[in-house]
Amino acid sequence: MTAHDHLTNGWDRNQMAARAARELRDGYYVNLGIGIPTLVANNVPAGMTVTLQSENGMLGIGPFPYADEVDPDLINAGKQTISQLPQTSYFSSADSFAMIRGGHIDLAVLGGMEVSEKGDLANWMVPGKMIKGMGGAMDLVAGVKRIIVVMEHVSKNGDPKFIPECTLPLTGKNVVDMIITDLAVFERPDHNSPFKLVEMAPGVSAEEVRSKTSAQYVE
Amino acid sequence: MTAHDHLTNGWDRNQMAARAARELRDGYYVNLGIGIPTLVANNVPAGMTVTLQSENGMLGIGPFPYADEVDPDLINAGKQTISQLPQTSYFSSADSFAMIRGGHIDLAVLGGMEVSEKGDLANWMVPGKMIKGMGGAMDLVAGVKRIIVVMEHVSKNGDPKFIPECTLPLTGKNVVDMIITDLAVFERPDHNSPFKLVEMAPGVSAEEVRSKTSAQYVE
Amino acid sequence: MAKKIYPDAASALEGLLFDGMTISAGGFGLCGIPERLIDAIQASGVKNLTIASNNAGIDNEGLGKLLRTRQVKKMISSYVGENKEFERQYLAGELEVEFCPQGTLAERMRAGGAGIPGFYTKTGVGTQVAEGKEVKSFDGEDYILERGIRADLAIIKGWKADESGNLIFRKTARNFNQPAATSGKICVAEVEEIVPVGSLDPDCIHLPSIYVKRLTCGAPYDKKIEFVTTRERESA
Amino acid sequence: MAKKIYPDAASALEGLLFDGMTISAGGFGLCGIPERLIDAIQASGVKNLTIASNNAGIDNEGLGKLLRTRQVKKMISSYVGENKEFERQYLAGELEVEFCPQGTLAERMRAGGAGIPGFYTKTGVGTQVAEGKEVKSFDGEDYILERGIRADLAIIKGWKADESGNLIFRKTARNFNQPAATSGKICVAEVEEIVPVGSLDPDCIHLPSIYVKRLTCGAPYDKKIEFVTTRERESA
Repeated sequence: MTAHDHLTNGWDRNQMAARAARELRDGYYVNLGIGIPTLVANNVPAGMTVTLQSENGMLGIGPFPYADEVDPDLINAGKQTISQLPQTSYFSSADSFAMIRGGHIDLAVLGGMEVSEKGDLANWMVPGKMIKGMGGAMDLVAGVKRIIVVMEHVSKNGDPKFIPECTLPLTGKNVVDMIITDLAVFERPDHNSPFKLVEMAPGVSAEEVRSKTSAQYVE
Repeated sequence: MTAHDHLTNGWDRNQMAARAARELRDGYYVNLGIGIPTLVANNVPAGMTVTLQSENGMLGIGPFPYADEVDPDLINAGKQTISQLPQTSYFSSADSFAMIRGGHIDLAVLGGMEVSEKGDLANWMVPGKMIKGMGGAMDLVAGVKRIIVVMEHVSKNGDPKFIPECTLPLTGKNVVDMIITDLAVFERPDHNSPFKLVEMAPGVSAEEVRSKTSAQYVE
Repeated sequence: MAKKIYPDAASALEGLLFDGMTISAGGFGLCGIPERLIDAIQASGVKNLTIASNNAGIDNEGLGKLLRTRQVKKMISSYVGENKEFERQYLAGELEVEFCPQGTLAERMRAGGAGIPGFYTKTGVGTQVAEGKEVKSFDGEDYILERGIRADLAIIKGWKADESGNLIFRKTARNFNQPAATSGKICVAEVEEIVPVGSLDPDCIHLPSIYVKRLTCGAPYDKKIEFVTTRERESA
Repeated sequence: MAKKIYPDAASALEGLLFDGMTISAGGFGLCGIPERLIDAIQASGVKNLTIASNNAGIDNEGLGKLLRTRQVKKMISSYVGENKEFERQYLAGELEVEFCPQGTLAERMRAGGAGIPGFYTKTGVGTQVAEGKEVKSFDGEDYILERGIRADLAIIKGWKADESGNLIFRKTARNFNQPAATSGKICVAEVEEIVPVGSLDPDCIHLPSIYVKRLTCGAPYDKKIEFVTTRERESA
């Protein structure tokens, strides 16, 4: 599969993850959410050291284990079995969120249901549906230095997800720094500035992005 | 030296410590202040396990080391070299005071300059003299379950130290549970009750105690 | 020495359980959960429990067992997915749930155990979580006041403990067990192995003995995994 | 990998020092103090420092060196005895001192490092320490509001660190080093030995690598003791 196959569709899930991976820097400590964000781990540039944090108390997440090395005491925040690395350290949930809340994590990549033009994020509950809880998402968006949201540009119904005001209950207010969708990338330099369209997937036009976005942004 | 030698003088320092040691119970975790309180460690009844906490981050303080085992990385809160025990554990100052503040220590024995009849304690500074600081004393009296103050009954000038109101800056308000002096023991069942004279040193009369105490207490 | 070691979970809990009590429980998902103690609480029949725990187990595993028997009045949790009976009771209004962000929950337990009745955090500012909570500004930023949790009882799962109660955890099974332990007026721990005093490195004790008032060995354990994920060995 | 290891304390501090900055320092008395980093700060000539440290060293040892050279504007400490130059400057009004109860100081560092701008504690209620601080009642008891400390720089002393920055302390030399490390916007650590990644037990890391941004080996150390106290060997 080459980029060419997607010229008219925008980026696929893995390409969105790869785009997010371009925001990594050598030496970064990073927390990756469930879903597309998890795929960022497969796209770390060669020669770059990025240490992944898992909010259930681990720094230095390794790959999934071989079948004969599965360990019930070694899981990630998505409750999947994982492996450790030589530089791994373990700590309690209290110490883990002290790290997160205290601003020690350089970057978090999370999924989103809605992002508002002011940087509000909604990704934890849909009214009327069974509430499962926010897990660590509210702590991550409040504490981590830089928040990237990776999500489809529009919902299954074709509705924009980057919108003037979130309609769903918020995960965090004015917390998002960058949005990566299957169509485009929006970024803002600080939390007082509007988002700017900084990049489009191959074959996607600024007009298409405009037509599928109800949020205000700078082009 | 027998108790008889002191019939007319009340208890000596070691006897005061021994009296404080009678408040220990098997399994207690205890913090001992500098001075007479430190001597309590020598008076733990045989067969009783009492674990001593040092607020610089240690549970299970051993005796002073042999000369050839002195370790600069192993000191108590008085900055004296000590030794470890098989059940010793080390932790940070933050974790140490979480333990103290959280009410996990059963008993603290501290020195005092003044105790008021309402249980206020002053033991950290004398106005006009160089202030060295309160160290961990304020945390101990605020957090530990039971506070025993061990002090001379009167000052060098002969003034009472168990008084209606402290004249010196407070270490804690309404924090003392028991007072052990060279003459007598005062106790109260809770922080809303007055102190009661519960014991006198051999040869000390209730009248002598009364004459050397300006605080109100129950006899 | 005052004996801390009990032959089983039921005896370790003897005299500690009462209807309407609050319990802090360790564990993340099914990783590091105090399963023997949960079984003993189930068997005791104690009711109207308020349980602070990151998750609520899954159907018939972990705290899911106490939900099934209707012993739980309220859960304080950050995530309760993967649990049909929970969902049924919650939607029917039979079970009260206080959703608490994961880091706030861990810190509330730690604070309760550290004598801190309240602390300010940025987590949840401007969201439903902030409703009814005091907001205070520090250096121009808003924070909300969260309360420490002081439970009547903490139940935790450790890996090894020495006979004096010093305890260590293994890998990510440490999680909420450490803060939960400190948040209880009394903490009962189950471990996989009890070793003689002096066997553990004093520089590497995760939970000093002062926190472990009662101790039982629950081995052997058949630890459950929620999602087994593996990779293939590359052929040489 | 991004290199964290520097050949000496001076290079490890390069570009981080500026007049008027706030520094959190580890150590208790002379135990576990970052002496190489203190020496390098002295040599740099940086001035008007505010230093949060439990103690202020003794004359010409530890932070006492920076007092001697008048580089310190303000100390935030719990105990400053055993230091004549400190006493002279303090009594002459040349040095500002904020006395902070030891546990409150440790917690303020931990809170600053954990993103908690303020917390309530019973420590100091009704004393001089409470003056000017907000008092709040929780469950009928009064507590005072204390602020987290977020320093421009943390300087700490560890025992061993691996090349990625995972660090362990030894015995009571851990003390304030752990909370001080987390309270700095950047933390520089000196250790007695740097070991290869994988040499330390991942279950026994006292300070995960994320906190250690720069690292230098300061060995050999000639550690000072304030009060040598010993016991006699009983004759057999």
